Amino acid sequence: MSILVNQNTKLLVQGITGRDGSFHAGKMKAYGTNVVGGVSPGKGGSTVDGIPVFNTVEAAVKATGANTSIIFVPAHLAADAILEASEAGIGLVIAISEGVPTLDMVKVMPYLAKKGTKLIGPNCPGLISPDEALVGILPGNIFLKGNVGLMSRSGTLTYEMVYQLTSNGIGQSTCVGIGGDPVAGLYYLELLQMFQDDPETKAIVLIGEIGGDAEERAAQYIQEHITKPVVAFIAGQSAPPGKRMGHAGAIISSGSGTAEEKIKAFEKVGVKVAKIPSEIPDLIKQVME
Amino acid sequence: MSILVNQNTKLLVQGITGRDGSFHAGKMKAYGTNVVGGVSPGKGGSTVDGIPVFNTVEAAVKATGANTSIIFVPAHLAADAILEASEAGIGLVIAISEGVPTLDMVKVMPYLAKKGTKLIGPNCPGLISPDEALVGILPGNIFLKGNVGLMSRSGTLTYEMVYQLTSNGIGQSTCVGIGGDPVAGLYYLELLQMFQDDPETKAIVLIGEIGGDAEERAAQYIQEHITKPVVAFIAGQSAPPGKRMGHAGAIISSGSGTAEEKIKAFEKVGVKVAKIPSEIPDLIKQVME
Amino acid sequence: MKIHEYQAKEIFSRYLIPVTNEVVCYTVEEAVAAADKLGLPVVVKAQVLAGGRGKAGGVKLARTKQDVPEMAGKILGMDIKGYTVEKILIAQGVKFSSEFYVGLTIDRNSKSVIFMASSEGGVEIEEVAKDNPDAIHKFVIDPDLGMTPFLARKIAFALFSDFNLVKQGADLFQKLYRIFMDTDSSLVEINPLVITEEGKLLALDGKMNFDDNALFRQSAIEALNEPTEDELKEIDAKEKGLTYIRLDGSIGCMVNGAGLAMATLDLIKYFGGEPANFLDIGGSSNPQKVIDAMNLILSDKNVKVVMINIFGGITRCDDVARGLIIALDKIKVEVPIVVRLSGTNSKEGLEILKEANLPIVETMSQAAQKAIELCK
Amino acid sequence: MKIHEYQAKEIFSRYLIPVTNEVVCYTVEEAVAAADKLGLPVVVKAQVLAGGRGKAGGVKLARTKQDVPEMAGKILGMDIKGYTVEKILIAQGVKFSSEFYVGLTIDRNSKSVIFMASSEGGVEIEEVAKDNPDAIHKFVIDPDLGMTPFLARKIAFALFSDFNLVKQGADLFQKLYRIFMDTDSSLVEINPLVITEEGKLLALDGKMNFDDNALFRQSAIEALNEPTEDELKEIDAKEKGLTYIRLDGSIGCMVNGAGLAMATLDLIKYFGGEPANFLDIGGSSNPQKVIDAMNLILSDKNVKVVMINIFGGITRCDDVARGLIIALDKIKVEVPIVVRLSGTNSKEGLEILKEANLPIVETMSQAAQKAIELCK
Repeated sequence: MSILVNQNTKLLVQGITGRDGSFHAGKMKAYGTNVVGGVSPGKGGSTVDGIPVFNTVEAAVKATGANTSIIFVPAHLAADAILEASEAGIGLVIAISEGVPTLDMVKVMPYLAKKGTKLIGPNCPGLISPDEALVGILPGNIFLKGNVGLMSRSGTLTYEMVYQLTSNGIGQSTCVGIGGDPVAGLYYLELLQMFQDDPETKAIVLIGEIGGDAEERAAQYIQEHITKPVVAFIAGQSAPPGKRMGHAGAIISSGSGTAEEKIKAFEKVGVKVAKIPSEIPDLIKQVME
Repeated sequence: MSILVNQNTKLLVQGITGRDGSFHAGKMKAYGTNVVGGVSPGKGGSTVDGIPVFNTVEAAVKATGANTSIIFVPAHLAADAILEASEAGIGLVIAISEGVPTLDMVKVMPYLAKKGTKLIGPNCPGLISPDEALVGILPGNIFLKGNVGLMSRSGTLTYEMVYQLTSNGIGQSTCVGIGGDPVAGLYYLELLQMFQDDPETKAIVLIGEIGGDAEERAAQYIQEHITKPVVAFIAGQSAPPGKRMGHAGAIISSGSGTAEEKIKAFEKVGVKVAKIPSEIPDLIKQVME
Repeated sequence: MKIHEYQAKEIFSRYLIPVTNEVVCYTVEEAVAAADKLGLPVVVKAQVLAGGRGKAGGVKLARTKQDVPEMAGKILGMDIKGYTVEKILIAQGVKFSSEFYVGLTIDRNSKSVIFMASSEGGVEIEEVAKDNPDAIHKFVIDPDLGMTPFLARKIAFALFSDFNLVKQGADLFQKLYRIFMDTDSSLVEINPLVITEEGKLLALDGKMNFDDNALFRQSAIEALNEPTEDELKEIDAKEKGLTYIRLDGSIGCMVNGAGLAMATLDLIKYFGGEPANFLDIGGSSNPQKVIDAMNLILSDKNVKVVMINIFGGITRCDDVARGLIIALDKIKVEVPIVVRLSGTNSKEGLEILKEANLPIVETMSQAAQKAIELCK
Repeated sequence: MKIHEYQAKEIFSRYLIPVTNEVVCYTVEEAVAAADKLGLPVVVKAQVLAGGRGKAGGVKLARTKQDVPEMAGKILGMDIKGYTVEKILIAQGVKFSSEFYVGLTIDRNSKSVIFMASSEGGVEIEEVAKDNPDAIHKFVIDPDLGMTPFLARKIAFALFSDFNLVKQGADLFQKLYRIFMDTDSSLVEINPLVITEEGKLLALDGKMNFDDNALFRQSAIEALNEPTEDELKEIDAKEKGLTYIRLDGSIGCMVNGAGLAMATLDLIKYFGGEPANFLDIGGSSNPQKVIDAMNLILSDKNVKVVMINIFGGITRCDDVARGLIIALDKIKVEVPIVVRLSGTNSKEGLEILKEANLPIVETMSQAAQKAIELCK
């Protein structure tokens, strides 16, 4: 087992004829993900890396039975692509696109809720269940199958963490990059619950960032609902107030959403927090004993 | 028993300080309906006929525990009033207001679905469960408690039918005026099912009109889901094509939605159709034997 | 409310939907000048607020210089379904390969706006609907999302195979939806939508109907209204809170509620009579309304008897009775009147009528039969 | 993106939200003329894109004729949080009874726009939030419904007891929401919103921030942008696909990914160093980016060492290495460089770097420590 993606994942790549879409479609397929089709309006009937391309998600779903979709379309088209996937009955959408207007996402959310579509992202690196399915832009080679569930608001920092785990022989059930945008799909609470319910996952790593109060809410949720051990790391401990650090989320303003507060919130509910990334493997080993 | 309204109904009157609102609030109260409050922005704190008035539905619900609301506000404000009731957690909204723009109702519908709010109307006379609750502008004195469920797209025609039933000693469980607008709340299918599920209702009267295909769909639904006897009447048998007959619904265009087709659809599934209103009591007596 | 083809296409144009080059003309001279300007061939099209213009001979292709005045002359003044043709459209003739139908309307079942599209354009869509329903694609539009780009593309892919046309179509369909929503339409149609020789989509014809209930917020649309004399009477009635439709019979009817009014007409026909009008005095109890209603009925010289059928709900019977007394006092009513009154305050109402010595019957059926009798 | 108070109020005005009579001035002379025109008293307000102007002495009430030039002269040229005051607002003094706060922003938890309202206006809302959170009413706005009249009324009833104010407020709140949506705002605030002596609501101050990701469709808003020199550098970087923020230390950083970049800064601080910048080279693998990034880092003369920390996902390590080689070939880099490369194609990348004889370490921690060492 694992969460969200596995060997039953039938993946569609929206924007498959673009630079990133075609590159990563190939990478995902090479990893072993069941990439059943791609969508690119006007390119229907062609193939990319042997993957059939369709004009609409609806046609692609009809022909392939796809249940998951990954979105590489340009930012200003991303909301529409997400809606198209949802309308066509796709149950899980992963939006890689970066720079999606916030109000586009605000308008998308109620429709996804109505249709029961799960969304990860936008502005996220995707997710992987090692040896089962890679749905995203993560470098597959650094992951190792195992029992740690990982979720993160950052992309490359996730790789760094995974690299530390894998180097120390600690494998992962599923690693999810949830993205750093102000309005995004699945977040800590939903993923914590999924990992809690996943028999393969024995411990959870939560990688947070400054800004917002999602980590504080996660801490409270862990106290109330999660019995599996959780280890955390917060990026941005040294960030100067009022500076925007790349992710829309990573901005500190007037004393709320600081790393210090988040670390305190976790420690208060018994979640161990790594001071530097390299402490994570040791902490995980401790809690898994 | 009965459907939708009964002795547990706690009614709010939106637009209670208006001419129609205040008149019918009094009438409903006099009938015995539990009218717990009224809403009229800016008039909060006053009373109408002893009924306390609030500025917002939210405040009214909080103070009175209202579960049903009837709307008498002017047509261009009706959609907002319906949304306000729904947002405040009212489970059943009856919109009397006539002349509500169709696109206002189109925009309202998904929100009601999301909140699980039932709507009757707009442009309808409301409903009554005799001796239990009158929620509408129907003349309470013509109704008689009994076992016939009645639904109708027309107001006064309903009274006519009920008058015929009552005069013949046939009582009613609940009579619902669903209104004649193109986009309206509860319609034949939902009400047929409710009457089917209501132990008190032994037979059903369906009063239709020319225009649209709601009666044809009702006929099909009856065949598939309704075991209780149904008797029907269709108004507009003599209407000239292309003429609008007051109800937005009652328009015939190029051979679809005619009375003839509707009558045929009902007769095909074994529903007896009265040729003139005065036949209804006899037909009911026949099917109830 | 309906508007003319040329008015619909003017609205389309404002939203940058490509339409034919065309000129509205009121005289033959104007038509000739327009054809000169546009170049031959031109299509001469009657502008009336009725369907089936083509079948009635109201649409002609003028190939030669002589055709134009001849056809314009023939069509101007023509009667189409009771409408006199007062203006014609001179539209540039366009060479095209295929004809499509696209239209938006309200779908009662999904309680949403619905988009209909067919590659069998150019003919009456109702006929396509009957003969080959599968040829009409229907797309329900989620009210919260509106016409999203992906839905517009999906519709376009259903009609066109060339991606260039798909892009044009998707763009056009989004604009058409915006028009529908912005103007509180009840129907927006392009039939036919054609592909020109240059590979461009073009609206050859256009039709728009509007929601009367929303005209209060659509003053620009309301300004386009051109009611006929009968419709003016109906509008005048509406302003007085009455819904009036003139019919061909001799029994004038005054009823409260549209359903009951329809059932009253049905009943008159059922017993062998012919109603002179549909008249719903609506859901309020203002005596002035009864006066207005009586005036309206009697303005039709065919009326030989008046049947009043009131069932009191919101309308109180005593008010109706009082109004009737006042009305009869003010208007010289030379035809017999049959009255049937039930419902709210009916006792008081009947009391008032009795005093005025008016004929009263108990049921609808009796009233209808009595009226027919008095009519002979 | 932020705009000035006077620009926000100009937008408010366009939506018919009442704002103070005021004039933007760039010189003392203009300020005097403006005060003459508006009449005393006037408020002199620094227009800078930073909060806390009041505390910094950037807002003064001028009661007399002499006050105006004196205060304008004092405020013009003043430094507020690193921003030089280049323009001031001369605003008509208004007598008012109560001060309210109203604001709209994005709520991450409900994934909606949220309306905040408080009768404790006129002070920093963050302080109210801390000291008396119950004094701030919050209303989540359903994205499908928007700011409905009933919601606007509900908010207004929460603030005002006089129904005349409720009506004004409800109208104003709907307009404010329309502004938020129309302009892709991330924050719209009126603080304070006051009740004048005449019983009218008036926006005494205004604040608007915008979603940078939506500026591509908000050209009118983008045109209002007045970036500082540091911000221009950041914007220039952004156009090259880089996110750059200048800091005060001496260790230049080039990292891919915002999270990893933040963690890198944290690590440098953790080991006792001071980073010179935040620099995220983002998620693509274009060698030119590395050149641009290196130029950007070295434009800061405080930089004594450059630490490159790349973890390859979408960014391929070999591209980074190749870019680095080219960059070092083109730019004279006089400071030492520490490189750490992992992930996609890291082997190939390391191979390339080895050939170029660049110092390579294995882990982030090593890289940070090495950089700090080289800095001394």
